Amino acid sequence: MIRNIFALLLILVISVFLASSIASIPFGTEKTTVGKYYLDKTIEETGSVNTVTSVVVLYRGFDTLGEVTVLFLAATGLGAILFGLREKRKRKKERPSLIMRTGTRYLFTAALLFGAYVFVHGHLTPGGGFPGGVIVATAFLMLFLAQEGFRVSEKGVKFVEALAGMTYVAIGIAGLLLVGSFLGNFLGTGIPNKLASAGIIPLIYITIGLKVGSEITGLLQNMRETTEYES
Amino acid sequence: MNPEALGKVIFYGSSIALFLIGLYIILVKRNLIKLILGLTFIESGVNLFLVSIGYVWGRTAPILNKPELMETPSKLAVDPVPQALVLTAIVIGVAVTAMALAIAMLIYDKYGTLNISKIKELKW
Amino acid sequence: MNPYELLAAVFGLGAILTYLLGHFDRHLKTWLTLITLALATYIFLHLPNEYSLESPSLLFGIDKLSWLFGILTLGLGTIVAFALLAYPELSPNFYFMFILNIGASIFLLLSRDLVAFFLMWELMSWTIFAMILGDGGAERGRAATKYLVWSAIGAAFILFAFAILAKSTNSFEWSGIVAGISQMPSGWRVAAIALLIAGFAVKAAIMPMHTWVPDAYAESPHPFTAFLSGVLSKLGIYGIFLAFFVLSARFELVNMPKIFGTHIFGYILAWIGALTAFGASLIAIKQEHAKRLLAWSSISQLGYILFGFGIGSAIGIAGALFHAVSHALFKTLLFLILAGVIKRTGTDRMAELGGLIKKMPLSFIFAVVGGLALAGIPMTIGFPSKWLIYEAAIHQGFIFTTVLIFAASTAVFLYYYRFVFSIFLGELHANHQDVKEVPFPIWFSYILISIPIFWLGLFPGKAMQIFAEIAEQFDLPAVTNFTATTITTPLGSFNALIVGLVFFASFAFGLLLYFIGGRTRKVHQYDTFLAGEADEPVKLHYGQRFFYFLERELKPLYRISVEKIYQFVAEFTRFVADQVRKGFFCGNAQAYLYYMTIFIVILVFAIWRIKL
Amino acid sequence: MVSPILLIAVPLILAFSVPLWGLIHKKLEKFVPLIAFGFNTYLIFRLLPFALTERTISVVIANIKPPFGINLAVGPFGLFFALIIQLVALATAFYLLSYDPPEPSDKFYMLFILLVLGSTGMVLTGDIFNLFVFLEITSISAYALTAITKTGPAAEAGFKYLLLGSLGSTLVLLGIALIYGSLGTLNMAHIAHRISGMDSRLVVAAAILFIVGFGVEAEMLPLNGWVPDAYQAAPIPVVALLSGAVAKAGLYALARVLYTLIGMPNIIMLLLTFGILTMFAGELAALRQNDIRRLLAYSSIGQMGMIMLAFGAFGVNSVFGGVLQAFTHGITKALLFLVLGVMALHTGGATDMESLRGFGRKFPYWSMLFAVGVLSTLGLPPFAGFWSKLALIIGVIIDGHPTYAALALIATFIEVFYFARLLSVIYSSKLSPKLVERSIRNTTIPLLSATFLAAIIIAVGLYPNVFFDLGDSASRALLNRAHYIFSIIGHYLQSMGGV
Amino acid sequence: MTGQILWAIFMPILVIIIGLIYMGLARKITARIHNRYGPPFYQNIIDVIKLFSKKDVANHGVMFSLGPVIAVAGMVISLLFIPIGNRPLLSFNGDIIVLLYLLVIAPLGMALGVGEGANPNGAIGIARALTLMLGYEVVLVIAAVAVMIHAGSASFMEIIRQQQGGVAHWFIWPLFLSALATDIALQAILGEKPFDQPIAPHEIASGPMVEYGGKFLGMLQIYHAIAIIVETGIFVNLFLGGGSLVWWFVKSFAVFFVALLINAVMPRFRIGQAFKFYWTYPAAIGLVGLIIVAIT
Repeated sequence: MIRNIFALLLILVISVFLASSIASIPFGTEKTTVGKYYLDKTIEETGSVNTVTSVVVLYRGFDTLGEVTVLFLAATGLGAILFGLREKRKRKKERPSLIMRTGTRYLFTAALLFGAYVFVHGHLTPGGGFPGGVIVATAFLMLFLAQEGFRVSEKGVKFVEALAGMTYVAIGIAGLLLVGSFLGNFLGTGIPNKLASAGIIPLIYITIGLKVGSEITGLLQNMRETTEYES
Repeated sequence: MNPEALGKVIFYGSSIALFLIGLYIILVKRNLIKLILGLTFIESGVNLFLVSIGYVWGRTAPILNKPELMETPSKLAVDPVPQALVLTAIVIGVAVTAMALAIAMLIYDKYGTLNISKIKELKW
Repeated sequence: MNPYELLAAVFGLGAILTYLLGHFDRHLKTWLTLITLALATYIFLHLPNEYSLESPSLLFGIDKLSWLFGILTLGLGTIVAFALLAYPELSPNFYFMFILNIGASIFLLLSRDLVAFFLMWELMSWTIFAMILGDGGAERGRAATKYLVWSAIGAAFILFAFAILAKSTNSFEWSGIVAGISQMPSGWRVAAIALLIAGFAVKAAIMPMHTWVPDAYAESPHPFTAFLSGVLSKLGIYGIFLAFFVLSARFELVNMPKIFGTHIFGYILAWIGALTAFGASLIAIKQEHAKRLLAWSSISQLGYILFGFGIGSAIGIAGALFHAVSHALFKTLLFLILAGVIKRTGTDRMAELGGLIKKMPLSFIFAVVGGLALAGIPMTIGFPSKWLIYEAAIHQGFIFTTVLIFAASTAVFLYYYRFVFSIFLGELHANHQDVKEVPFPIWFSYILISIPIFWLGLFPGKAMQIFAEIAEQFDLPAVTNFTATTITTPLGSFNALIVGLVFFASFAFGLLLYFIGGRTRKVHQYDTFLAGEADEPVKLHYGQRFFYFLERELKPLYRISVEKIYQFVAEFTRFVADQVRKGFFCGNAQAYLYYMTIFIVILVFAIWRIKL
Repeated sequence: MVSPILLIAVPLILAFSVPLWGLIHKKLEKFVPLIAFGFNTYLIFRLLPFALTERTISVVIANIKPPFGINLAVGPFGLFFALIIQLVALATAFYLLSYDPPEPSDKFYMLFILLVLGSTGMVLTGDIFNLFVFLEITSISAYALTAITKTGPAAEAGFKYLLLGSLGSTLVLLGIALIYGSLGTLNMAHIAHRISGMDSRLVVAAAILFIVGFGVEAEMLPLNGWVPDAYQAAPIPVVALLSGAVAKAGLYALARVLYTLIGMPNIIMLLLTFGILTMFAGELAALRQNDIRRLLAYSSIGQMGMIMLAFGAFGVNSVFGGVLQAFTHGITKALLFLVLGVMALHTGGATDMESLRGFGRKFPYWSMLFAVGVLSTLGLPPFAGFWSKLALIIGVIIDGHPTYAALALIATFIEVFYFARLLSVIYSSKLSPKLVERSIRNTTIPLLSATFLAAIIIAVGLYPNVFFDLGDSASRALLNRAHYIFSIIGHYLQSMGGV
Repeated sequence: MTGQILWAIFMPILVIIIGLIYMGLARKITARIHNRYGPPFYQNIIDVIKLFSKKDVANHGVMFSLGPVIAVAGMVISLLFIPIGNRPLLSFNGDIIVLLYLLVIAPLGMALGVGEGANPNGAIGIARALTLMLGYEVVLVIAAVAVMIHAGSASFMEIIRQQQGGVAHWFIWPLFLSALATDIALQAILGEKPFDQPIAPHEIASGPMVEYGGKFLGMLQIYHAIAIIVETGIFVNLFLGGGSLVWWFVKSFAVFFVALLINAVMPRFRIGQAFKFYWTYPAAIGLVGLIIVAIT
């Protein structure tokens, strides 16, 4: 009880602190030089109409590389920590129904395709590598749920994510070699609103998509095999 | 009440609220899972704040797939940077949460409890 | 190659070689040590005046003072190393540290800027730690720890003072500091010099910085104790000399309040020195272990030296330096003798020794020699040094401190007689019926040390010459009124040689009386006081609590102890430490989250200043 | 000049590639970290001559000049810390050759590489949000590595670390949001140039958030509850990196943000107080500690406090001492922990004093290395620690904070006490029953790596010149704010007609 | 010069004889005070001759037999350093402090000899003597320092010169307290009651002398004889202004006589009490005197 009150006091102070410091930040008005520059220059510099994408992949591509690394970390760390936990306490559960099993089989390919579409069109439409990858992973999730005993091969997942990640960095280094700066755009920008445009953005998004997809799949697999039998 | 103040109250206020709720959970709850929830609350509060910074009244998403947008993008589209940042931040948050959950599972496996005040094998 | 670099190289290579080859042969390491020291001495005697190393910018040089102390260090170091020939069981690490330590001491004496000085000081300090730790018994570990903490405290004082000096004279070289010190704000200057003296006092075993000394001396390897007490404590004296005369001799020019013709600073020093000499010698009286007895005696003798510095007059300085030299000589001798005794009998508890004069006559003779010097009997080096100090004190009119000093030097007779009686005289202990005389290297080192003891005792003028040169080099007042054998002060004069000759004349007179009387017959010691009625040996050695009636009377004095204060500080620190450890790092993650939040709140209140 | 970006790119690609090596042959995995950091060290030494000049240059990424693109701000200060990290990483990676990591091994190596990579990125990047991303890379891999042994204590320590660390980095993100919200830029130089125009209370708020956020990694006083636990539970090589790389990176971030971004002397001065408090907390907690790992952890806290103190004194001399101390502390602690790891091999994993009593009698060379580390930590010649501690204390006094210097010296008395006690236990004559004659594993490789670190310590102690020059240019570069701003976004300001 | 040398050879003999006579007189006077008849005043001379003519003396070793020799030698040399009856021999080659240290040689040598005798009584006697010495040396030094400061010199000749010209110039008047303290110290220096613990016959069988017989004992007698003259002589020179030969001995006997009277009527302190006594009252008296001197 005392703790709650004490905590509330602390929080009160912090709330005052945050509120009155944030309050001095203008809302809803244009303030940024950088963002303005991006909006104006994105077409001619990157050829991608989706400014967010161009920012994510090109202007702040380095962050995205880090972001991918973080996701990779999560997957790796999870795998590392939960390793060996899965052999414990298996319990029987009843098999999923026929409808689910067949339905998921058909849906699986469609989901894969949709994911691929999303991350290939990252520079044209909302979405991009991360959502695309997650959609791909959802496809596998369906199978995990529906097909009992279904497993993706560890090696395969590893292989894909490793290769995708290396490709990403390799593209970056290629930029360093060709145009003299890491992740530099060494392809033409092309015509806006066309699929084959925006230089290396689609390539990067493809690698990201694959990587995210495989990582989250592996992650789900790790989680699944430990948690499924808890309930 | 002018729109800016209103926006501040709604967006900033709600993000601060999220932040504080998370903080309260962290400080008061004993269950690891709840603590992790508190962390995610805090993160989402910060993310909400970050994304609401970039908003500009009466502008549209920064996807320049319409000609008029192509003309003067910086007059019509909102600031894309915070969105990119939030994208990154969200992914990072997911990663942290996943990691936290994994460690929590491990702890439960070893200690058989999720009560943080009972997990004091390392001390002094 | 520059001689200085050569010297450094000799020490470094010597140490490493000794360490590496020391594993192969038991005696090789000692010989290598001796070679190293011999080479070092040769180079040391041919050093040019100045040498500067660019980066890290270190400045070295040699002058009379460093020459004097350097000769002491190298000479006694060599002699001790020679005695080490009898200790092949010591590990190569010890020899490594020993050479390193001597090298550090030499370069300490040669250093001419603060960084070099501090570098060598620290090197010298921790090598001593390593040697005390040695093969690491529990007691030795405790003593070594105590020593290292104390020397860290001393080093901290020195470092702090150096930083202050460097900051306010913005120079790291002695010359620049000496030049700039008179411009320093006087508060800072006093603080700096007081800190320096306090820091050096730790190594010089001045009360109240002395508590590490008895333990360290008792636990360090026996031959090394001689070096530790004889030479290394003198480095602290050297530092005090620099701090007090080279830096603050100009205090006379600046108007400090004066008492009895010396500025108050010196007066305080004199009091500290006198109290150290007095208290330490009273404590020495009641020791049961010979090593601790000599340790306390060292503390008291070093007190004399500080007292001489405190007087600060020409005679005082000369006397203090002289006493530094003589203490180095006779204390090394006494500790070496004790080392020999321990080597043969394996103990230094005086109650378990006794009667060794029958078995080790040589050791006894040199114990007497060392004792005469320690007690300051004329004809040995011990007298002129003490005599100068007394003359200076009386001439300056330091009445109370003089009385204390005299009392201390009377106490010397007590503990010295106790030392020599309960080790060499009295009844021979049953276990020691068949101990042998100490081996050649050890007794030969006795002889080597005794030569200067008598030489300078009969011709003190030789030493006075050097002191006069030192004094004039730092433009201090100098004693000039002396010949090779005579020293004359405003109070009186003393002719060492005549005293010596006359003593031998009257000794002849005594012998004459002896030969007038009838012949004597050697009888067993039981014949008289047991009327020859003891068939098996009975323990009648009066070696324990020799002065118990005196101890009984001095109890109130013994009750005063700084040790208690240190104990309390240590206890308190431990208490706080446990509170921090158990209270703060309590192991509860949520508590840490609380700390974090509270920290934010504190910061908010501290720098962000809430206003609504 | 070779592009410093490779310092990040090459280890990254190698980290991604670890599973592939594993697919070829299981043994190959453990060489990947060695390759990565061997290459990095080579690169760093190629860059050193540049680090000796006081220039800071911006390495643009994706061909977009700052402030619009992300860039690496490669200056002496950053390179100095990168050097520390790479050296420790190299030694540790070499140590790994004989270390069999907890399963799954490939993941362990990836996390290991990424940990170093993250801290390297932190000290090199010139973009605040990018700094945040690298902070997250570092800390997440650190969480994972702390818990990777999958024992109860490991999990507990990892969770504590994660709670504090993630909350801290979220606060950092909030601080970034505040700054972006009012300045609309993320490039550090740009922020530093503009910050004078920003509402001062907002700046202070951001400063508070940054201090708390980075303070967690920098082991600052109330935020370092995780340190002893993590150091005790994590695998030894990871511990070496925690003190050698992560703490240093956090410290760098703290210094960079406070000096370059915020640049308010009165806020920087706060570090004096935090530093001294941290120092006392660490040393006092270590005083009665019997588990050597934990003792070293506490002493690491104390040392970090000392460095913070130096950075807080806000002057060239003290910062000079601070960076030197950071170097020696990183190397020395890594050495101590590696040696301790091998010691534990001889006692069946126990690291408390009693079971290591008399270690020095049986294994003289190992304990000699350990003694080198301890003496260097105590600031004794002829080891690196002497110069750094000397420079630090004198610097703090010369920059006008004698009181704090005196307090720091008092704290070091405690340090001397427990380290002397530790040495006397290790060199004690009576042996602990737990000591075994031969270790369960061949210890030549650890021997080499520990000798490598000890050699650095002694070499720097004997020839400190290069070391001094590096530290000198590093400290000047940190304090020279205008030059940093100009050399990163000078062209942009000119194009805006600024400057 | 030759006269000096002759005097240097003759004077010790004279002093020995006179000292032995002093001892004889002491026995006589004490006896009379105790209402006994007592031995003739030349008894001690006869004793010494008898002791020296004894054959076959017990001996415990070299140091044992060197002890008495050094004792006599030490006393003789200190005798040569104090001017007797304005006849300075070596007084220019050493001052009071030198003398104070020369005075120690004799007891030290004797102590070493006794030590080799390995008789606990002897050792205890030495321990007591040293303790007593620690007691009275302080008092003596306090007084001596007062004299030196007052005279501005530490040389006997200078001090005596300043006291020339009649009783009024003796230092005993300006330095009365110091003189008093010195006299109390003298009681112990002479080994008279109540400060004769070192040679307390009934407790430790006359301590140091217990092992010595025959010529050794004779030498110790001689040593004691010289000691009496030297020790009283110091007082005479410091406070009673020296004087011509006859006067000098008269004065010294007067000093000795005072000690005798006290001795005759006093019991013996315990050694601890004696030590404590010296560090309290006489030391206090001396210090007061010293402070007075230092101030004026």
